[in-house]
Amino acid sequence: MNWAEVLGAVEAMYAQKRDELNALDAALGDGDHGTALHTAFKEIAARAPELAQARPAEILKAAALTLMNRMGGSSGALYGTLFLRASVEVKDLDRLTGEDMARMWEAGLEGVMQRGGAQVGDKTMVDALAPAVIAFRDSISQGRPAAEAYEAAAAAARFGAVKTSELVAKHGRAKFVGQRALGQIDAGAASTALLFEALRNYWREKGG
Amino acid sequence: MNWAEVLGAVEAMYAQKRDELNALDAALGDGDHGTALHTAFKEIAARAPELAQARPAEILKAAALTLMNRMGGSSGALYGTLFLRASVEVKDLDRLTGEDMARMWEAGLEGVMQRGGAQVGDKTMVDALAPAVIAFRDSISQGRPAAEAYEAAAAAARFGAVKTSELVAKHGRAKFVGQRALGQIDAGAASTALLFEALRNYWREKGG
Amino acid sequence: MSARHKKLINQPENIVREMLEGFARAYPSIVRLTDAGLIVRAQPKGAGRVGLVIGNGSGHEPAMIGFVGAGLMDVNVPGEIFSAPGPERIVEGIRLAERGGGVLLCVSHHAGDRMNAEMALELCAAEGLSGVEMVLLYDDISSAPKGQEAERRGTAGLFFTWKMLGAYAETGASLPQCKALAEKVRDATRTLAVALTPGTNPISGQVMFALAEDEIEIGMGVHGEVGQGRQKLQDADATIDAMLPPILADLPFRAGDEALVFINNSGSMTQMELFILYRRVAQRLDAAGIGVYGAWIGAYATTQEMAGFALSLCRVDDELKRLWDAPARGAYFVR
Amino acid sequence: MSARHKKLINQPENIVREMLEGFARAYPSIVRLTDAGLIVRAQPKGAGRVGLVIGNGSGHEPAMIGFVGAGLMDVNVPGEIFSAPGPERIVEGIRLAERGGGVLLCVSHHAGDRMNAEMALELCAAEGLSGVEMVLLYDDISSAPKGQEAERRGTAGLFFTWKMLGAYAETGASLPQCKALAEKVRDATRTLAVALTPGTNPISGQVMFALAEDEIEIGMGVHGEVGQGRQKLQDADATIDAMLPPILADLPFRAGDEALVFINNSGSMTQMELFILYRRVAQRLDAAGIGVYGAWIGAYATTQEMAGFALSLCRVDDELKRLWDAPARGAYFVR
Ligand SMILES: Nc1ncnc2c1ncn2[C@@H]1O[C@H](COP(=O)(O)OP(=O)(O)O)[C@@H](O)[C@H]1O
Ligand SMILES: Nc1ncnc2c1ncn2[C@@H]1O[C@H](COP(=O)(O)OP(=O)(O)O)[C@@H](O)[C@H]1O
Ligand SMILES: [Mg+2]
Ligand SMILES: [Mg+2]
Ligand SMILES: [Mg+2]
Ligand SMILES: [Mg+2]
Repeated sequence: MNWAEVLGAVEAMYAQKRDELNALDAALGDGDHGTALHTAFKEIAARAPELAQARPAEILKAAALTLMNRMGGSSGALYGTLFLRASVEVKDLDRLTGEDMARMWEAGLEGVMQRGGAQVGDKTMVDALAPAVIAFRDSISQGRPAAEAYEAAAAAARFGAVKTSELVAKHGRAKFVGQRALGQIDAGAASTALLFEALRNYWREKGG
Repeated sequence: MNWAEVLGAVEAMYAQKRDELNALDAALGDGDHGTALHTAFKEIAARAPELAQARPAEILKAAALTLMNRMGGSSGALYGTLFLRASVEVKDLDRLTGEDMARMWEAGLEGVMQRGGAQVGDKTMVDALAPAVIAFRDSISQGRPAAEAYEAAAAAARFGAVKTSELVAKHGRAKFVGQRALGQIDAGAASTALLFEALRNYWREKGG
Repeated sequence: MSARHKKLINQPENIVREMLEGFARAYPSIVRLTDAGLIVRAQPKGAGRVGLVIGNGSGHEPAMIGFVGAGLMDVNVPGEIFSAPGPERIVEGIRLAERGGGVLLCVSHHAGDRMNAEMALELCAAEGLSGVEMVLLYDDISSAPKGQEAERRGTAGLFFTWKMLGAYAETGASLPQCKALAEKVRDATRTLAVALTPGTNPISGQVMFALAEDEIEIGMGVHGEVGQGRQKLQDADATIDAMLPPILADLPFRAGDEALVFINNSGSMTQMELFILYRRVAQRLDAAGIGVYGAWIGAYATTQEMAGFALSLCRVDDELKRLWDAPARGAYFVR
Repeated sequence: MSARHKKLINQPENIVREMLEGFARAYPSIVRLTDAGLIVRAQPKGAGRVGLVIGNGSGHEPAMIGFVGAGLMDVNVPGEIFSAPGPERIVEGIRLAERGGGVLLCVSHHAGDRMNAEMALELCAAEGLSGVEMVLLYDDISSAPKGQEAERRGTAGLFFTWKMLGAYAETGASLPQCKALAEKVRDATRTLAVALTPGTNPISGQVMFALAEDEIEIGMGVHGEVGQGRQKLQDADATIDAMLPPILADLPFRAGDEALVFINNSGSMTQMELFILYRRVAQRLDAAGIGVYGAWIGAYATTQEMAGFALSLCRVDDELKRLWDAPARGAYFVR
């Protein structure tokens, strides 16, 4: 697979779901999550041609820097950290195996949790990211192909995102709405679920 | 007649018409004309006991100073000038004849026109005051009693006030609404008409 | 409409007095509140200097109370909300400003202010108080056509006179010189304002005017007086492109001139908008060959929480530049 | 609701860049805008002194761009509207502020600002840029209970740190000393805010929160973050009577203490209201035996045109008094 294409697929997903993510963020935060993510991924996708021949780690790093430096805010830092740590983990590899990707996402998750200080249950993107990464790792450790591992990861992320509606937030702007957050899905958890849905769709199509 | 009582009658009139005057002023100005006038006259009326034995000129001067200094704004200056010039004209008199009052109101009118620079037809209180003063003077010069002169003055003032609705303002805040003033009665003209109505009612009751 | 009816005040009838008390308590090293409710300099200016007094309706804060101080005004006589103070209070202000050099009574041209100032001068004459002069200040090009400048209203652009006259009086200039300088600044200043949304009168709670959601009014006065008419809301650049040419044409400002530029926030404009507007002003002045000697952007003469702004230019020569640069220490203007 | 949807801007995506251009053009003797969109002092501070950098989301103007200048900050790194700048830009700011004495990165405590600052420090370390420290600033007592001060948000009360730390760095204090001083001011400051009506996001046009016509929210954050809950609108005195005791109890401020008092306008409050509110603060502090060393009232850290205010107190000793009184020359803070 081509990671420039993968990120293009993520961009397409966010293009479609931008307003939905904004609406989720508006309920608990400042309503910009979809636009912020989509704008960053548009910029990443625009650089796809020049990165077409690059190693996965370079492509992931370019995405990370755009997320960090152009998206800004909390989620720019968090998504940036996710991709940056992922990139460091697979540095110098020309092609990523399922095992490589499992380590890569584990490193990304660790970075996000360290950066943001959020645990599972705090109603953040971690509530989607942690189950996704764990499901991915389990599938790979059981010898499944990456495409199947992404099926499991996407399902787990979606489930984790939906479950955030039962939680009260401990981080991000949503922290400041207190009990009012009950019944609302966290925007960052939703966008992480969409990220893994885009990855799943890509692997479904391209196999691997 | 007792001028402290006269001013009390004016206060009662403005108490009743305050909101109406505010509404007229709101259409073309800042909506405070009724409140401003009534507040000033309440203060004047409150001083009635201490002024009960004073000469007319002293009572009129006290009213003038309250209007000038407590009411403020354009109409404080104009009504203040009206009563101040009136007071100067009848200085030292113990009792005012019809002729005294005719001179007194003429002096007041002159003061208002000089102070504000408005002519008849400029859509201001002068449009009520000038006809009232002229009607009063005519009646007195024809040998009528003051009560009758006030009947004529009040009718003339009312007519002049109503006619301001056909005019475009050249002074005061109403000047800045331009053609929009058409169809609206000027608040200051209306309050002057009410002043002469209060005087008329007083003389009707108390004779003189 | 987006008028704000929620205000944090106490009894409306005490609004001016309580405001002045709070203001004076906040800046005791700069101003003092007299029993009669006048704002005077905490440290009077040097003996023999010309005293500067200005009266005005309240509701425009920080004007003019915030412009009392060293290098600025000596006394401000606040009236009730949007209503000129009466003559007795103005005379009291003149007395307080007298330091042996005479007193210049500055009048922002509004009918009520002019009439009350004239009565105050008559009272001064009657009481034998001599050495008192009055100067009428105006700047708003929308309130009367060119050629009838003396009919115009005083608005935010008077800021330049407060500053420069304040500096000039500190130099020991005589009363006639001070009056001439005030007229010079006035005659070099032109202002045009625009309103987006109304303020509310804090006492009556009444909205000061109505504007449709997509309308603005160019030329709106500081009490909501109607200007040149309503226009559709445009973007920031187009708004400046509509406002600047009449200002430049009126003086006229010409290529090679140097000017001070002032953008006054009428109340609830964001600084962000004002900076974006100023950016266009600077671009247009560059294109017109007019130099910017200095710029000043902020809320100095408000109309409660009205959203809108006034754009004001003052052409400066060496004398005015020196006066603009001179130190000043008011509660709301430090230089 | 009384939100203002009419804004005088151009293309929303250019809003921050155009604002910065306008700002920098207006105050060229004080600040300079870099190609990367950073605001830096026009005249760098003396060699060997500690450089002071602060980043923040835009939309709070004049904060922090207006606090760059002599005796204040050296560099401000503006982010997009209400969004922290990314680490690369912060590193750029750190580079620009370096004068040989190291750099203190000041962070107004919000998750995004903290995370991006931490990443910036990691980048500095990776690039071998040494002598860079970070200090987290917070003041809002409504955002976390006493005992968990380090969880609190940074709001308007950071004003005191900008001013005093700015003055301190000019004295030649070392980087560890500067950091300790910033913490000292922070730990002596307590703030509580109240919101009456919302601002609108200038890009999305979205109203930031909803409040009923007779409701206020005590503890509302500078981005509309929920505070301690809604209350019925009361008069000015009652509002202060509700806000001041928790502020005093939190530090606590005690009889005999001296404090600076700051009332920050969130956007469209009138100065009149703020003075009336301050009057009550002064009365209550008198009664509590707390001395007011100085007061400051104005719009310094806004949330667009939100109506509301923050009340902030800083307990001062002789060192902090000296730093408060020291000269400062930013575009929006002159002392
Ligand atoms: N400390 C944190 N740890 C993990 N995720 C966080 C944290 N803070 C915020 N988030 C995530 O970021 C999302 C908000 O992102 P976004 O709207 O882009 O940022 P901002 O709040 O700066 O506008 C939240 O929904 C939440 O999932
Ligand atoms: N120059 C003037 N000459 C005569 N009357 C005037 C003049 N200016 C204003 N007025 C009168 O004053 C009235 C407004 O009074 P008021 O509302 O009390 O004052 P303000 O305009 O200061 O609020 C107008 O309706 C008009 O009749
Ligand atoms: Mg958000
Ligand atoms: Mg009126
Ligand atoms: Mg009035
Ligand atoms: Mg955001």
